[in-house]
Amino acid sequence: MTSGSFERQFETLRTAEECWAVLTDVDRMAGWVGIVGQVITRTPLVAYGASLEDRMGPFRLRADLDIRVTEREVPARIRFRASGQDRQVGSRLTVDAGMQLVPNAGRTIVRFDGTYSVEGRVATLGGPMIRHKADAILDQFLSRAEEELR
Amino acid sequence: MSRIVGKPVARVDARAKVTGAAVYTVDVVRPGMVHAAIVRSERAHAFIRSIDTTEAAGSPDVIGVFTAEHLRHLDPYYGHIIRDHPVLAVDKVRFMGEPIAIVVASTRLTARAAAATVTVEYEDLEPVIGIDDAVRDGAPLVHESRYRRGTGVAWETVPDDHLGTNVAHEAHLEWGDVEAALGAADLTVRTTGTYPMLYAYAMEPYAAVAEYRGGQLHVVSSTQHPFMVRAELARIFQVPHSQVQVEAPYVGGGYGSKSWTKVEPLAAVAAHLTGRAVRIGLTVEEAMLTTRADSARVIVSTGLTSDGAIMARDFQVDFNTGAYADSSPSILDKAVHRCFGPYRIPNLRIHARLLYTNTVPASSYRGFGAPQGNLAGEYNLDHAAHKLGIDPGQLRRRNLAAKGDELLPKRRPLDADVAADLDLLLTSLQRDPPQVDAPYRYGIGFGCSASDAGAFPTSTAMVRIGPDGSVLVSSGAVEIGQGSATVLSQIVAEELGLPMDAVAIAQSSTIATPFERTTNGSRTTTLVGLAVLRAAQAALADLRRMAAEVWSCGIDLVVASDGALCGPDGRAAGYGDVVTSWFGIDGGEAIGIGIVRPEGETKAMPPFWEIGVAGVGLLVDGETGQVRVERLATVGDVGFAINPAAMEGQDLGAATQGLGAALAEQLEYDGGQLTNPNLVDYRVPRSTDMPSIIDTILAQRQDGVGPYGAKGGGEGSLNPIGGAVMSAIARATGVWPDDVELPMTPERVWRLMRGSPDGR
Amino acid sequence: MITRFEHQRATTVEQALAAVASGAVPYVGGTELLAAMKLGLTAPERLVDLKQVGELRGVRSDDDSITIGAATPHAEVAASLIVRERLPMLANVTSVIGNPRVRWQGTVGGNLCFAEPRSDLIPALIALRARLRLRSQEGGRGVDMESFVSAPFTVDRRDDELLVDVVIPTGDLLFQQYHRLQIMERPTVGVALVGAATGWRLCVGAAGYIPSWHDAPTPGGFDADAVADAIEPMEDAAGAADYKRDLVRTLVSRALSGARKVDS
Amino acid sequence: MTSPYQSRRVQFTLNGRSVASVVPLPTMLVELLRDHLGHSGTKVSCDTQVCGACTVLVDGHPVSACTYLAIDVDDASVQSVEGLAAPDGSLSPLQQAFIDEFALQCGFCTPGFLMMATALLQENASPTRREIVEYFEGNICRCSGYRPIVQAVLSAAGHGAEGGHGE
Repeated sequence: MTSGSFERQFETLRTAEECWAVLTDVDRMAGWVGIVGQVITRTPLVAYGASLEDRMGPFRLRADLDIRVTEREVPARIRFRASGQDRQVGSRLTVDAGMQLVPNAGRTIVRFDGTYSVEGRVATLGGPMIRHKADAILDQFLSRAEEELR
Repeated sequence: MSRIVGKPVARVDARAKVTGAAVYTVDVVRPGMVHAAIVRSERAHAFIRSIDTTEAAGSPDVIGVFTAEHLRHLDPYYGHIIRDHPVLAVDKVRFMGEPIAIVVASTRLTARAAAATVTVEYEDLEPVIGIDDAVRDGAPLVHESRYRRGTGVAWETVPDDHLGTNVAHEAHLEWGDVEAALGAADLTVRTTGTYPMLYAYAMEPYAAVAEYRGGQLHVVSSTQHPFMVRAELARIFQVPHSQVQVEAPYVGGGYGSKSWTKVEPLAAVAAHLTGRAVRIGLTVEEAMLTTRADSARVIVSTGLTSDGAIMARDFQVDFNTGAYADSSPSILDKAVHRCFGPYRIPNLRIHARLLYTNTVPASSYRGFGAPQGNLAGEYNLDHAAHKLGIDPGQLRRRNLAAKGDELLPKRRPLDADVAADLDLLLTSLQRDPPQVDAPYRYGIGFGCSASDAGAFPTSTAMVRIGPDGSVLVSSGAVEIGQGSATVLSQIVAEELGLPMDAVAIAQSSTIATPFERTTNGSRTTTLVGLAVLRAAQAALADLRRMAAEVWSCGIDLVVASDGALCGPDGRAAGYGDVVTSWFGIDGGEAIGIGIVRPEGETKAMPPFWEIGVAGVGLLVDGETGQVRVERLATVGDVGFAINPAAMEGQDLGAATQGLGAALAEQLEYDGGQLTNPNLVDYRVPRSTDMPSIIDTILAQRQDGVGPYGAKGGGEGSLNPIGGAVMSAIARATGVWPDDVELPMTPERVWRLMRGSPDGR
Repeated sequence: MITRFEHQRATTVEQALAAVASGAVPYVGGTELLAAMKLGLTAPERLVDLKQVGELRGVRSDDDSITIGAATPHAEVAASLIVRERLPMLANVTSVIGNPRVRWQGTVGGNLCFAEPRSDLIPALIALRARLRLRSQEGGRGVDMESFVSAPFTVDRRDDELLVDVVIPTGDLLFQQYHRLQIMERPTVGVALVGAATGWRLCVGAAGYIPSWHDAPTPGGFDADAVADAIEPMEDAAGAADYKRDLVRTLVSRALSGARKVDS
Repeated sequence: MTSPYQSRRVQFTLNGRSVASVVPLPTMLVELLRDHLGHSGTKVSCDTQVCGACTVLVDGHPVSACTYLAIDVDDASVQSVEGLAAPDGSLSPLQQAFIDEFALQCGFCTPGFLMMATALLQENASPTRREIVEYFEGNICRCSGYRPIVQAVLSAAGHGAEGGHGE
């Protein structure tokens, strides 16, 4: 198993409501991260499905993610758990993550935190590579989020 | 004057092994044989909610898919000490990699493809991975229920009942007043030694072929213990031993890791449920998920006088034994006996715990509990010598037990001269020290160990002299590479006055050879050797009786000489002629049985003390932390080397495995997953890692109970290597840590030199 | 688990180009590709075997350069007299890759295109300022070695392209040395230092996610601390980031002191 | 039901004799030898090209038969441990040296070492001890500590007990 945790935040001039609208628009967010394909909304703010595909040279990981919202408080915070597996590669991915919107003197602090773990074959071959990749994906996501909420 | 023993006679299995003709279990093909693949747990600790085998069952070539549900009519558990190990996981998985289902198909390729389609739903439980996880308050339980005793409870190991904890077994040994002695000591040195999780890496991965022949279960397996496996299979299927046959052809490495039962039940139930001959051949990755050696944390405090006399030693031993007990309760007991070394210790206290965790189950590995404790125990003495400013050889000599001293109460007194062994070692190790320039630094390290070895003295053997005078030896002992086929044949050839090529040996088949309890504990040469020696003598006595009848003379007048019998009046006949004359036709044989049991010279336990005296000289790169072992010396205190070349090969092999553990080998867990289940990331010693100066010394004082004064060897030279390497690194770098942990990878050496904690 | 695949064998570059144009994945020895397929990490639907494409194999030279066909096994490079004479560093590097079997099965092109970050060959060829020639059915192009690898296992080669050969300029070489340290199966740190009349180049491989290289007019222009600080160390079984960074510092210092000895 | 894999015929020379077999495409060379052609002398251990137990020679060069497609030996010449002894059963000098030097214990690695050593002596008839040690970097023996194996190669190469010239 390779696991990691993250905690990032940025500040925006937008209100918490505006941030909430953007950061729960799953179709929009899906475009921010290269590895996420189509997102299906099963029940808004409750359950989603998403396809994930990542490639590193000849290596490919494909998984259908099942995403369940575990906590939410409009427009202040939301937590979810996403999990899925790639049977071909024999690996399983789990992400527990949350977002918090904290109003701060007319601005909003957007906070993300969470943990991820990759188990199975992939984890026996490249723990550091996975962490490296996860960091890059998070950077990509956050910079897009910050950009969109500027 | 011996003719054949004591000489480097060529191995009897060598020709088969250099031509590719030698048959191992992985080479066995049976008519109509099909292949099994195993579905393994993807979770470390979880309840099994459901298993969906539909797709697998409908896959091409698939004959059957089986889970624990299909084994309900059996008693599908094994474990020779604690019967805690289900053949296939029942309701719960306890480590990632645990077998959950078997898929049987006509080819291995299609069996594996179908196995990959089986889906299991789990309900995750918190996993217990390390020693501290297992013993903390409120730790999740790896096992919730009480288990029965196994079929092969070791003579001194009785499983405890630790319901409600993760402690599988505890052991305690104490004499004197340790607290008072430590309080009175001039110096007390405390060491925490962490010994890594190791994989024995026998190059032939576990394999078994099972089938029913005329209603009888027949299993061919890469096992060291065919008779013990038979007992466990008989219990699973609830049939008499006579209805189960187990045979071991050539075994591609064992080192203890093929002791007791491993994959045989999986093959056997597959054969039972399909009615076919079924082969299971694991990959190395799967073998690494089958068993490993116990990892350990050993804390030792030694109190000494200012001139280096040991006053007291206090050990706390914790073993991480993984998900199932296997032989580890017995290993723990031995670790208690073996951790404190061959020293006179007036006050001693040892407490040891065996802990279940959600990791690959641990079991026997060369040294059997000795290397784990020896690291802390011997490094601790070097550290004490350093603090006292005493030469480490001198400190040991001052405390070493003498031949005849009692190391353990009411056990066989020490049957070796360890001080003399140490002198031999140090003379070799200190010869011509190299001149080194920066950034390199040189240091030597060495250590001693004494193991109550030999396992249990239960051995039977048969020697048959045929109508042409040639001889067949039958022994249940397994040829695992240690050279048993050669050594046992040498003994018989010697006793019968025959050349080696007149003697053939049949081994390790419950149907073809007499009972042998185990092939472990360095016991084969000594105990099986004694059994075949007695069998040869009995066969010869039988032959003399025949000759006396043929020649109508008293048996006392018939003597054996140079492979023939001589009688009164110049009568002489070859062995074959005696047999055919007595039977009156061109047929028949003289038969001798040899038995060893706890009686006479093998009554006192242990049957012998296996001594380990070994050391290294190594270079440390002061900038990169890389270690290059420049020289290695071992002393094989074996009483008498029946085949010196084979014996030296055993010592060097054992020491080499010790170097692997000391410098590179380590199974690594990240959460519940073993992250390096392959030989790319689990690095064992290579040719390029070997020292350029190797001295395998044999000390032959004929002080053992075995044939011609032989004692067992082959494990001892591994035991001191870890501590020796650690002390050599400390001497080279000048840094003497209180906490030591193997393997000393370059990164660890680098951190040691810089006082830099792990940056991860 | 290897899944279904189709397989063809090419004997000419044209056949090979047609095969890759139609989606086949090229291989020669398969030391990396087949290993990854066995583990299920990659599952190409079509393979094309280039072992019999003679045009892709062999070492050629002229006054100013040595050209190595992409399908040339490492062992053949290591044994080449011309390489041993003019590119002793490359002969050395190709004689330590993997083990003798890997060196007979594995090829220069395979190693470069697979772009395992822990490679000896890639930093050596960057330091040697090698240039790669690729071809597709559309035509050919050249890529400088240092811009070929963009990320672990990721190179500047389209799926319809073949790496044809590697051209190494040898006209003005003054100095070439490779210092390596290996702890596990693959190199932990490799430092290649090459001096030419036009300038010096130092490349650090294996320690980071991608090789890092530096140019200077003389070896005195490199600073071991700066080189070590510039890499992003890849943590793996051989060590954590701080250790690897320090190894880089040590090996770069050793390489530079080797160059100073030669210089003085 | 039939196998889901495509099969192909492969024809090649094995130890000097022409052989043919039809194998599913994913079949590795070692499976072709062991399972299809009954040549079980070649072993599989690590299955990742590091241990050398599966070493055979293809067109004279050593390869890891565990990671070499069977179909890729079509038209090639393959030599395995079964081909080392002469047809009359007399052993090659290397085989004899392995016996004389006790260069084997369990024997599982032995075929791979013999094939590697055969390749080495073809490349370099008179290797030094150091060259032998380095050539065996990719062959694991877990029993012996390598010393007798290296000695056997030296001895087969004609250096005898002197240990070759130079380090």
